[in-house]
Amino acid sequence: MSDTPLKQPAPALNPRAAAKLEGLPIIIVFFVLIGLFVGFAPTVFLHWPIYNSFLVTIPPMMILSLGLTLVIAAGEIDLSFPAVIALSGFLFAHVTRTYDAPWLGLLAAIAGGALIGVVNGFLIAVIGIPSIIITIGTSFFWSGIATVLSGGMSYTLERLTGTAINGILSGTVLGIPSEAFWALGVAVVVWFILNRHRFGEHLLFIGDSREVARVVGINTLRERIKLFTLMGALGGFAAVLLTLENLSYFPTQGQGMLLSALAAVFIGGTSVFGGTATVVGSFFGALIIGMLDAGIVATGVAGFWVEVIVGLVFVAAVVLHIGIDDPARIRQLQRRLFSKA
Amino acid sequence: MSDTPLKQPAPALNPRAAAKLEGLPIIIVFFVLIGLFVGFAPTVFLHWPIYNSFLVTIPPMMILSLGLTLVIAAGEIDLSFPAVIALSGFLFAHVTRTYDAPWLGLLAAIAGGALIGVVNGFLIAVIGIPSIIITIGTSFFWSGIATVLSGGMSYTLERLTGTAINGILSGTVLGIPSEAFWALGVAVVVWFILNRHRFGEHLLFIGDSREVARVVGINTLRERIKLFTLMGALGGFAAVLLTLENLSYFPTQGQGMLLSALAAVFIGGTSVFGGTATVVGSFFGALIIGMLDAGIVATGVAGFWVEVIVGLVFVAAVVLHIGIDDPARIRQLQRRLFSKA
Amino acid sequence: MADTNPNRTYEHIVRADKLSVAFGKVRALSDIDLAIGRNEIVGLIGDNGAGKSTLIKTLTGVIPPTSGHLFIRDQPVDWANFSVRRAHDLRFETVYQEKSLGEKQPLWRNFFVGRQITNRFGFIKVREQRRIANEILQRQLGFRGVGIDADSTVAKLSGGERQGIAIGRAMHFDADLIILDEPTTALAIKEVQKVLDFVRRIKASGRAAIYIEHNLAHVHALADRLVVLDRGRIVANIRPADMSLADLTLFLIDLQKTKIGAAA
Amino acid sequence: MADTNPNRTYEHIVRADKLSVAFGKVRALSDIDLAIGRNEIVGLIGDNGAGKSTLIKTLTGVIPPTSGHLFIRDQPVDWANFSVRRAHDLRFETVYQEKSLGEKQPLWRNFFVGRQITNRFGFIKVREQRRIANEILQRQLGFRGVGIDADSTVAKLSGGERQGIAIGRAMHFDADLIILDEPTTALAIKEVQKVLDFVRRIKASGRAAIYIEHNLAHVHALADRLVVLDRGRIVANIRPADMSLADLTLFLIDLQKTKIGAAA
Amino acid sequence: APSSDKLGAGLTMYFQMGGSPGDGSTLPREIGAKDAAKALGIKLIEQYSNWQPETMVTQFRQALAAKPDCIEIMGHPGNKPFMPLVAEAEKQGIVVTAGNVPLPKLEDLYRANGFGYAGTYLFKGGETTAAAMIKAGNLKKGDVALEYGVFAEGIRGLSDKGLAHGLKKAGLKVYTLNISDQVNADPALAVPIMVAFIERHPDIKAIGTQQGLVTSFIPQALKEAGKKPGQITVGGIDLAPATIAGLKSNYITVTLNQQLYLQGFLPVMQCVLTKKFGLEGMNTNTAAGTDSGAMVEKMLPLIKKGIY
Ligand SMILES: Nc1ncnc2c1ncn2[C@@H]1O[C@H](COP(=O)(O)OP(=O)(O)OP(=O)(O)O)[C@@H](O)[C@H]1O
Ligand SMILES: Nc1ncnc2c1ncn2[C@@H]1O[C@H](COP(=O)(O)OP(=O)(O)OP(=O)(O)O)[C@@H](O)[C@H]1O
Ligand SMILES: [Mg+2]
Ligand SMILES: [Mg+2]
Repeated sequence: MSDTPLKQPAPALNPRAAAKLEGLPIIIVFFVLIGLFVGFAPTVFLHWPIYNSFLVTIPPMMILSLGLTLVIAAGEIDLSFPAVIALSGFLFAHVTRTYDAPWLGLLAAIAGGALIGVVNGFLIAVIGIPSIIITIGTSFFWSGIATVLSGGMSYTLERLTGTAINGILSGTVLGIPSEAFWALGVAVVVWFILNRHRFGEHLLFIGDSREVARVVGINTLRERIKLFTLMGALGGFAAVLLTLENLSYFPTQGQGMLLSALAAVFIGGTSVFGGTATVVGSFFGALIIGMLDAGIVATGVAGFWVEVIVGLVFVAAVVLHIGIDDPARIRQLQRRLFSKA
Repeated sequence: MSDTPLKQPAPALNPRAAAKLEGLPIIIVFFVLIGLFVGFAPTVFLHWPIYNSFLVTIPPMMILSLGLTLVIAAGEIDLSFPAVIALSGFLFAHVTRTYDAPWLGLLAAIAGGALIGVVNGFLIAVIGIPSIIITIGTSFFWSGIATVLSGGMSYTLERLTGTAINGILSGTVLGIPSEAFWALGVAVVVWFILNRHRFGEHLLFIGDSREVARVVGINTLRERIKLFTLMGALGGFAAVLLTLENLSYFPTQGQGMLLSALAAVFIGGTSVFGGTATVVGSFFGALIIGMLDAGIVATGVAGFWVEVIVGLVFVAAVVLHIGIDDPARIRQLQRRLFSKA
Repeated sequence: MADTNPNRTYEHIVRADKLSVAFGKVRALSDIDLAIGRNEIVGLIGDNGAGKSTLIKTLTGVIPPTSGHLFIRDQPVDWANFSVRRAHDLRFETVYQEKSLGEKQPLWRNFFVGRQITNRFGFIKVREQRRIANEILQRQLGFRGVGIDADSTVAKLSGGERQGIAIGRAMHFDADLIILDEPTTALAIKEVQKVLDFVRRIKASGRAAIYIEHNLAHVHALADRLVVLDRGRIVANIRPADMSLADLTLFLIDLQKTKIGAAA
Repeated sequence: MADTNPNRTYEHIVRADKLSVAFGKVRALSDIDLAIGRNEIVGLIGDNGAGKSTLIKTLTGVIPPTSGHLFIRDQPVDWANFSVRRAHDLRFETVYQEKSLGEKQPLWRNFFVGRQITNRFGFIKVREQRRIANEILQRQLGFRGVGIDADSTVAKLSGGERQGIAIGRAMHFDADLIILDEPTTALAIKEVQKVLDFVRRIKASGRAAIYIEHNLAHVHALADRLVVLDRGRIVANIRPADMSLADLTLFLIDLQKTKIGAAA
Repeated sequence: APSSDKLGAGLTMYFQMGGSPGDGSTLPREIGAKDAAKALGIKLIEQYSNWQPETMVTQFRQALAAKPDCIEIMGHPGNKPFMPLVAEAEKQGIVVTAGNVPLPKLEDLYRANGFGYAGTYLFKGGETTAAAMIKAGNLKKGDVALEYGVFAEGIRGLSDKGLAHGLKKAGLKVYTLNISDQVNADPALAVPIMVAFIERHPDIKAIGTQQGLVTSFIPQALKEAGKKPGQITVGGIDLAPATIAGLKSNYITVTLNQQLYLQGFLPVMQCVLTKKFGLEGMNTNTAAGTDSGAMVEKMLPLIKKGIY
């Protein structure tokens, strides 16, 4: 038999997989956006302060997105994190003011978030209620509890000015807001959990197919309870950062983050269907979502048009992302449109 | 060989499937809730006005839930319907005021919603962007457009008092608000589409597995574009009902419906994963979601506790639903908890 | 658009001309030339990953090719208009190797999806579909006892039962070309016999078939011609009459050895 | 908790006592009594839907039984603590019939999931896992050419390639009982030979196996004992030495005829 | 005309509008600010926070980063979170002024640099509404009243607390209900809740709220609960179209007129006057009192243009 067929391209290792940097498409989209903003609003985007403000305001939302990335990797969803932001923020503010013990407050906030997570995890994994519906329910409950406890009052935490906790969680290091370092730290940890730890691998298999996960010996109940607990704890931590950043607790805090934190994950390229997820994508997704509004306002777009332009840029970014990620799809599309003509 | 093994229970037809009324569990949950409300607030729930007000306010949200049921059956999601409510509501109000042609306005509203749907469908099916992310983007865009067009102004449509359109879409028939009949009509049509029409079957297969759908010869592109168009058109219709009901248009209308309409679908028992859906479930789900708040207020709960109780009842309803739907799960749970002890 | 009227006379039911398919950098098929006669049973054999399934998916409109031409009933096919639906209309019937059943759907839907029995408004005649599905289940497939009927969902079926459903579907829709991708996979002996009988009936009724199978005894006994695929190319065309089963087996094992030698 | 230390001596590696499993009203298994010796190869045969897969899923902790007892290495098993994980610890290795691979995951994860090579904090030694996976792929499974390596995801593999991966995984983790549920399904001849060789090696190395297979020639040649399941019950225990392949085939076909007669 | 001959030519101002574009209690402010910007030739950049205090702070940071000439902030987050940020702005010579909710401490500190205030005094505004209700509806000791407000929203809830306080002080029995997020976003959902409450408390004499759009839905709730105009004394806020209709039909008794247009116009003026002439901050209470149906009638043409 001739051996010509053997010469057909059959690369021993997939060279693209190796060369492919995780999240590269979204990173490109991010820099294209920055480029556009610099082009349209150089007075704002060529100076440090706007970046400084992003580095202060984006971290809490980013930490939520990172946690959500794990949740979505496992094929689940969590819509209760705004309630965690409200309740844990209150716990932090309350403990800080009542016992003058901000570190204890931090603990209380994280524990409170974790508690919400445990309850969610129990209802989802053990009782078997789909996460998308039950976390709406628990979200009502816990944000109700937060309002009852706080009486709907705002609290200021001025007393924390100059304290260690404020310096460490929300000061500056080399002129860069420390929140940014915390968010980066969480991102690195979450990346390692997802890509290098047994727990993360279990989440990926659970998200891929719960049946397969069971068959290969993964305790899908325990892992999912752990997952929601972790998500809750991260929410608690984000709540403290948010509260410290403003040195005040607002009872409505976190409400506006529901869509943005989710959008950050999905724009980053994580699939809704579970089984795959990109932490780098969520990281840059959070940056993009966090700066979109302010960037467009800075370019001088007027009032009512801001939302329209945000929508346009958002859609364009997603399409660009798809285009870079999978050029074949675009070619196929061209072919299809062309063949119709 | 002995023929005893043949005597083992092997029912020729699954008697449970036949006897099982679609959505029975959620119907039971609904009546349990009504029972509770009557028990705790007889002065309110034994009189007509509260039901009348439900029948006026629930229909728009219910129509959205019914459309979403189809979308979710196909394994997709649509988060842009609040934008449809804003834009289509504006179109209706604008055409009605400018040309004094409310029926044309109705047409414009439905066409506007359908247009949004076509754009969504194109981006999702042809470009291949996940619906959960792209409908967030288009939602920004179109609600921005609505604000720009309306200049952010609210409109009253008092002039429609006593007109035919008002009577037909939002009057009363035999003392029952006509909105209720329209919602019921949409429910029946959607039920037949999903369960009896070729289009609905295609949606179910697409939601079950897009790969399988392609292999059995379903045009997954065209069907999904049709799906989002239908969803948009239903949103346009809901917008007109809402605007007529209030006899005024305001640019933020629909924003609060995002979570409620989704919750109605999921509480009704439709799975997030696509491939199965229950229209009856969504119907009663919408009723439950629509009356929860008011029902709890009627029992005399006041102040900040309302939200807490809403959360509790919500979770309890979902757990009850699961329990009725699949008693085996509860038994299994008991066994598991018991064996641990 | 080609005149592919099923009632015309023709020489080849399907003919591929330099068909190639690539997935990214993986070339699954290279320059395939293959013609199937009106009443020919062609056995397609080859190693795992040789490209057999890809070839039939291209012939039936599931995967568009990267290049090449296709002729159905001697008429060229316009790729832009070719689809699974179109292949159905052209009376091609396929049992795919991978799952082609909607897991969560009842069997009566799975039998008719894509070709529902509807009234003129597109509403499905559920009772009729259910009746026919039950008939197929009981008569043709002989599903007894275990509690499977037209309302059962696929998710509950055992591996073999699923395979049976897919074949039953293909058997029900009368076609001129029937393609079977490893149809006996996971079937119990009696079920296997039924499939082989079915293939024989295809031949007897004057129709054509492409039959993919790793069990050489089966293909060798049934096929008029064996086409051997190896890493995306056709490497042999064998008439079973010219080569005994034992020789065929040796030939294929040799072929693989050659490859290993060449690859080293 | 039973003393199931793998190093104790024992008579039966696994023994089921009146094991029953019901799914709702479907009784998939009724009062199964089955004992597998230390170094016995048991072939499990029966019709589609007979309950073969359900039986081995119960033995390996995937499905909890409705009633009955299980003994592993002669020690009773506590159902509350029995799980796939525990079965792994007890050195049971299984190739399930249905998919047991994470479709979107790379092969190096699929090989080791559930039993990752980690440092003491639970972090996976990716390089090591990847290296071993590549070794298994190339040496044991002989995947050449087609561009499959440890980083490929399962979704891209052909049907036979997937089966190969699942078997490779079971082959790598040394076990006392190896359970194979239709392992040759969709495999090309050479691959089938490898699996059969593998089963022979199990026997030679003094371990036990349960081997489910519809191809009677294969089981008849390999098994020490054949257990026939019919609609959830064990209806025959046959030594291949006592019954020729032809007789066995006839016996099974007769069995089915009896059923049809009884059902009618 | 070239804007260069206008007083504010070349100046840029960031302006916190409060809610979302087009929300009834934001639009007049926006129109006022735009009109002033046009008249004075100043470049206006609008920010919307959906009434979320933390977003207001975030957006102030972003405004600061753009180094404009002036920034208008809203007082909802309170003095504390703004303190360091305003100090930073003042250091850079940016004129900061406040609206809608007063920030007295910052005003004290920076009045000389143009830190002014244009808006209501929330608690007092609520009390004013309560007083008008008591007068118009002859409310007496022991009468049952509902105050349906955004109590859970920190400072924004102060107006509702003021209203409740005013009614309680007069001896009424006041129930409070919190406006949930859903209702806040979609006030039509308030209707069944109010119907339920009215049915539960058939002897109810008064309903108060300080949420603009909820105000506009009270008439519908009353109709559905079978109440006649004037039977229940209703006090609300703002002048959404349906509220005006309600005032005309007498379902709504009084409404607090915050004169939102002024809350938009005045801060822009403040900016220009301070930048050009160094004038100090001015403090204006834009909500001196309530409107009734008769008063609204004559304002109608202006209201239609969003000037109220
Ligand atoms: N969608 C796809 N994306 C990437 N590669 C694919 C895809 N489908 C198939 N391949 C690759 O193309 C090659 C041919 O696959 P194909 O399924 O046609 O093999 P086959 O001959 O049917 O094998 P088997 O006998 O195992 O079913 C394989 O190497 C496979 O990995
Ligand atoms: N999860 C389940 N729910 C309901 N019924 C089930 C389930 N799993 C299996 N069954 C039923 O139990 C019976 C036995 O199934 P099983 O998979 O054990 O058969 P099998 O002998 O392995 O068949 P095959 O040879 O086709 O693989 C079948 O009738 C099947 O429909
Ligand atoms: Mg194949
Ligand atoms: Mg099986």
